[in-house]
Amino acid sequence: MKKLIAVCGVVCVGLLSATAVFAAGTIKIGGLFAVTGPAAFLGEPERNTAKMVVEEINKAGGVKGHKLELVVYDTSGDATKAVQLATKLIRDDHVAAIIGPSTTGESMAVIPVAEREKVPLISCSAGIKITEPVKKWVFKTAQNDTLAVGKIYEYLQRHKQSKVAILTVSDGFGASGREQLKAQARKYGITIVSDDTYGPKDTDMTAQLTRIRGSRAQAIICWGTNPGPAVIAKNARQLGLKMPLFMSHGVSSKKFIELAGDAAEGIKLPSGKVIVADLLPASDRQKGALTAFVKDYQKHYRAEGDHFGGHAWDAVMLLKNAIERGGDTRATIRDQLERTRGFAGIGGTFSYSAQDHAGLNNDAFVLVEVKKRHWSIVK
Amino acid sequence: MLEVSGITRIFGGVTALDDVSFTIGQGSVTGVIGPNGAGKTTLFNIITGIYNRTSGSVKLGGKDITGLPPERLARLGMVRTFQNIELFGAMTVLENVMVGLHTKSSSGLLACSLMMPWSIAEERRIREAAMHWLEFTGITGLADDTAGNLSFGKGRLLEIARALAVEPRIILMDEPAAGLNSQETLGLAQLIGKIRGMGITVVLVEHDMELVMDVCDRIVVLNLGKKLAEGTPREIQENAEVIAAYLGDG
Amino acid sequence: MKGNSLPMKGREFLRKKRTPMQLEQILQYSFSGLSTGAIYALIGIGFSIIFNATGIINFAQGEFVMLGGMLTLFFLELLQLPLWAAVPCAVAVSALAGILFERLAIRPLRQPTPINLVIITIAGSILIRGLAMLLWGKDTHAIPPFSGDEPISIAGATILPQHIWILAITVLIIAVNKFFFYHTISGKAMRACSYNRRAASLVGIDVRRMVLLSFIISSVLGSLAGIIVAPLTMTAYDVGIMLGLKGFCAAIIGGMSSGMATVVGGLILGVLESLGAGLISSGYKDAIAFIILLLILFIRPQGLFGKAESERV
Amino acid sequence: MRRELLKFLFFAVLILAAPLVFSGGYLMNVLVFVGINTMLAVALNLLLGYAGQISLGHAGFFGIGAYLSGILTATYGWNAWLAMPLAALVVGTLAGLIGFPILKLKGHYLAMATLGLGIIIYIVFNETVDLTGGPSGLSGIPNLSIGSLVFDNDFKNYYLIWTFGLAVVLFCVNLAGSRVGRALRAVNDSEVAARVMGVNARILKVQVFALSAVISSLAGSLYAHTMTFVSPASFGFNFSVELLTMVVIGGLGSVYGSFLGAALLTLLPELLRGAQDYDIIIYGGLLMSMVMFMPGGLVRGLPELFRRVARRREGAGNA
Repeated sequence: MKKLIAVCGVVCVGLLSATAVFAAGTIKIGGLFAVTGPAAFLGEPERNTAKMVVEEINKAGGVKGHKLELVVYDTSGDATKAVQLATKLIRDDHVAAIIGPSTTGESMAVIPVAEREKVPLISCSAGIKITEPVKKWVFKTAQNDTLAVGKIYEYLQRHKQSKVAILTVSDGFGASGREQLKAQARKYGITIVSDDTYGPKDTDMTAQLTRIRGSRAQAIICWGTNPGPAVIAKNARQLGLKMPLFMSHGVSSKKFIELAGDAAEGIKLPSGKVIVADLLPASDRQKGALTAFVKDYQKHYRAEGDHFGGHAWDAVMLLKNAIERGGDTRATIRDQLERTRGFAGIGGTFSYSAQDHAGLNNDAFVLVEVKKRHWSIVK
Repeated sequence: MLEVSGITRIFGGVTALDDVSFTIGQGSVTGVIGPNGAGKTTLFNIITGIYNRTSGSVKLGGKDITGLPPERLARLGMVRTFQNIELFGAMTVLENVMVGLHTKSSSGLLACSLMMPWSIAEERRIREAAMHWLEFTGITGLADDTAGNLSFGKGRLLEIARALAVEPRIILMDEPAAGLNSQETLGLAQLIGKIRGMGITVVLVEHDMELVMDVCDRIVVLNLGKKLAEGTPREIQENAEVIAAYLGDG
Repeated sequence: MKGNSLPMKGREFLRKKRTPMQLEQILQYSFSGLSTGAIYALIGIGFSIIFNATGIINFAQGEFVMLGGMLTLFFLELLQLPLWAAVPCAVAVSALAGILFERLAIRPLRQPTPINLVIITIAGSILIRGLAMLLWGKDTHAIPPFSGDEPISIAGATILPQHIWILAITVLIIAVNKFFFYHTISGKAMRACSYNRRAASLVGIDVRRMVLLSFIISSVLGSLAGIIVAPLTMTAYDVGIMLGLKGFCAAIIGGMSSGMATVVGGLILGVLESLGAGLISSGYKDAIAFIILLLILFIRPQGLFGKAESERV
Repeated sequence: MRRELLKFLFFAVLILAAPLVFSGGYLMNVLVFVGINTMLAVALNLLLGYAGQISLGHAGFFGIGAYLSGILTATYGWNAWLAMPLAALVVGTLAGLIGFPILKLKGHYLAMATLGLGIIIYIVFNETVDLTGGPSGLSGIPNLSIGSLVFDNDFKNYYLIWTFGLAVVLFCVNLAGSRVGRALRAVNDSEVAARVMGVNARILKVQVFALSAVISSLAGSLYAHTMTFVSPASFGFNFSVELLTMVVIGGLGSVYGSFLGAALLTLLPELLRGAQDYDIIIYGGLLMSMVMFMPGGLVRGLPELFRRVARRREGAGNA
């Protein structure tokens, strides 16, 4: 026991001596991403992107002459760990601001810490609760589910389809989607005739789809992240379902098409613009940022950047801009973040205000369709 | 004292015990003998509540105890030892005996955890009583040894000390001499005498005929699940059927 | 809100019960359930074989299912083997993993108490899963179906060719299994071990070899299950956990038999799950399996079809 | 008896003095969780190490405690000090009721049954969205407070949690050395012999199961009020396995061993931070090698190791 305490002591002293002060040349930014665990599909591209952007910024001379230093920790999607690590970033690493966490659950757990310690937090998760009500120190870059739901409902309204079946995954992502799908249905004159869920590890959803087939639904909206939706697409094809199938932005990556194969054909989903960057008109304000991101990601990781990585890209860039505009303490960075107007990033065009820390409007999403194993924009 | 009537036990079609009845008097030492497979251990297991019987009944001091679980029997004053010695191997010798005093103490979970004064006092009393039983069986010197490390002979003594700690009215011993050398067996015979001297009824299942003939007042002979004979050692020794069972096909 | 959505579903269900649609639906649920159940059955038999030979519940059983799928993918994509060659290779490597697991984790155990065995097999499963994650990444991967994916319609319900593969291979495996246990020396020896290990060793059966054999057989069964199901469900480094647990439920329903009882247990479980998801609540689908598990353990620990034992201690 | 008391006092002084060394830093925050995990590990050890009954569902009891406290205070505005014992009572009753059928099972069957129970509880957390907030969790749980003292930072929480933690440790140390603890160990060694000695093994096991669940529930309540947020992911099968690992690594049947295990496993991620994705393998490998090479846990294995090393050095010196 004494030995253990001694070891703790050594570790602790080591940590304390490693502290750097804000003004000492580099500016430290903390990153909390779920690089392992069930949310690794979010955390991994986010971490990669954040590292990449910081590297690019430093290569270009840093921010106002200061180099950025990114301190990243893996939360493995665990709220307890996220809280511990947020504390670590603040107390031991003395970061100027924190980017992340990746999931809504972790973000909600970390928020009290950020508020108490007065550190700006730019969450990369989508949950609407994160910035509603507005919390002084908390911002986010991931698009609200509201916007994604709105895109689908708008389309359905235009095509006079009013009865939908929803099938959502029983994790944080699906639960948040389900809530929004239900909450906004009335606004668009839509009735939910069937409300089902499936587990994140489920491998056969024919039961739910069979039930939906027996309902009067005119369209199915499925809210989940890989691999569930791919299974659903395959199951729907097996059952010969004729009604259109909508997915969420949770699967807007090549991976989904790869998994679902032919069954992906004709599926529509709201997506950040990143997957269709090359199809966007030159007039699109985001085009510049999007092509830069896609190109850099390809260069660094030989893989396709997705909009999850985009959340981290936006977060780092927003911070960079805030520091450039004069943020030199945690408090002034926060103030400058709030004054962000019309920043065209990956997730959309951000304009924060004292009443809005989510900062996006409904042009953040486009509706895309899978055609011949490629994405195309639905007009 | 102990009344066994009409005990029958069928294991999946095989009759292990068939209508066995006998009575054991207060303060006596009774031996249950019989060739291998006669059903002695099964009988013990049924009397002491470890197996269920198929039919029949057991009475202790006039009270029907048929089918009662062993923990209830302990409180009614019946305790047993095991053929292969069932000690609490990870505990010390003293602690083993202290478990024997479980029914003689009453502090509950909360009282123990909160160190209530009465539970501390009780603990001291238990410890003293346990030391007494170690002394009685002559293994005081081993008090702090781990029970699992004891030799077979010492383990047997500990098992008896632990059983005595329950302060039983009747003690059933399953082959107490098995695995003991002749000197240890002699000691065991003396110990049984001492136990009897305290007014405790003793029942043994035993193969060691010398021991049985030496210490027992009465003997019950089982063969192939049935009671073959019952009587004093002398009567049994002269019983033709018993001799046939042992020498003949047994 | 959810509170009254459930009874509403119930009412809707009752109202529609009389339409022919409902019958079709139930048929569809049953088809889905049977194919999932067949997988559970294969995994369950794997559990039972090890349990009968060694008294161990191998918590790592699910990982062999994962290995089957991931290794097939590995051979297909990275080594560019055709399917007929990739499958046996994957099975062989899984069997090797089974051997290594037995040799390196189970056999050297100094104190094989049930608790230690539970922990060591859990540790083994974590380790195998971790290695798979490092080797093949965290992504989910698709495996092409064995023969096309054009749906086949049967009485209003539809199935895929892969479903037929699953059922056919399961039947085949069960037949081979039966033959092995009743008509070969090794199989008979393993049965002897499961009745009484000490007696078996007394008549000259090498019990340790039988233990090793049981690990090989069940890793083969597990990996086969993983291979035939992967085209439908896709595969990833962490698919083994849930499948393993469900397979165990199947084995418990079947009273830890390594034969038909566990197969029936798996099928019952699969169909109940599918019906439960379709007719009651899809969210509680997984809970159904575990509630059945608890009920069986509480009420009929010998399995649905076993005979009761009357010992009290 | 006196030795146990001295040991405890030594331990308590160490714990209470630790903030003098570590105060302020992030480690303080980790030590708060070491406290919670110690309570959980000690609770599980009562069941596993003393009574010899395995449970792979303890994260469930931990979770029910956390959620009940969270829901009663955040949603219904109860006083936290009222919600905590109520949660413990509910969990204790539940464990007591389920304990009778479940503890009839032995060994692997018990492991699977408790695992199933844990998963069912986890599914209920996920599915009862109106009550628990479902998979996205429940936020807005207030910090505990006494009068105007609000436990809202790590320093205060450390002392709050370790007050409970030390109480639990003392409680279990006392129990282990008492009549009831002895009976438990007896049941673990030979259930039939314990019963013959008059120990009602069945009731005793259920009692300990319930007690263990109650302590877990208390830890859960404290966790909820410290984190001010709970979500189902913290109470899944993985956490049950982690608890089991703490107990085994620390040493079965040793209260202080459970502290060692909890401390090691809570600090381990800090030490493995550089290992990144490899931590899952290190974790599995550690668990496996502990069972293989140090089945008695750190609390017994370390002294033995030191002794062996010392002996070897002595031997080398002589040669």
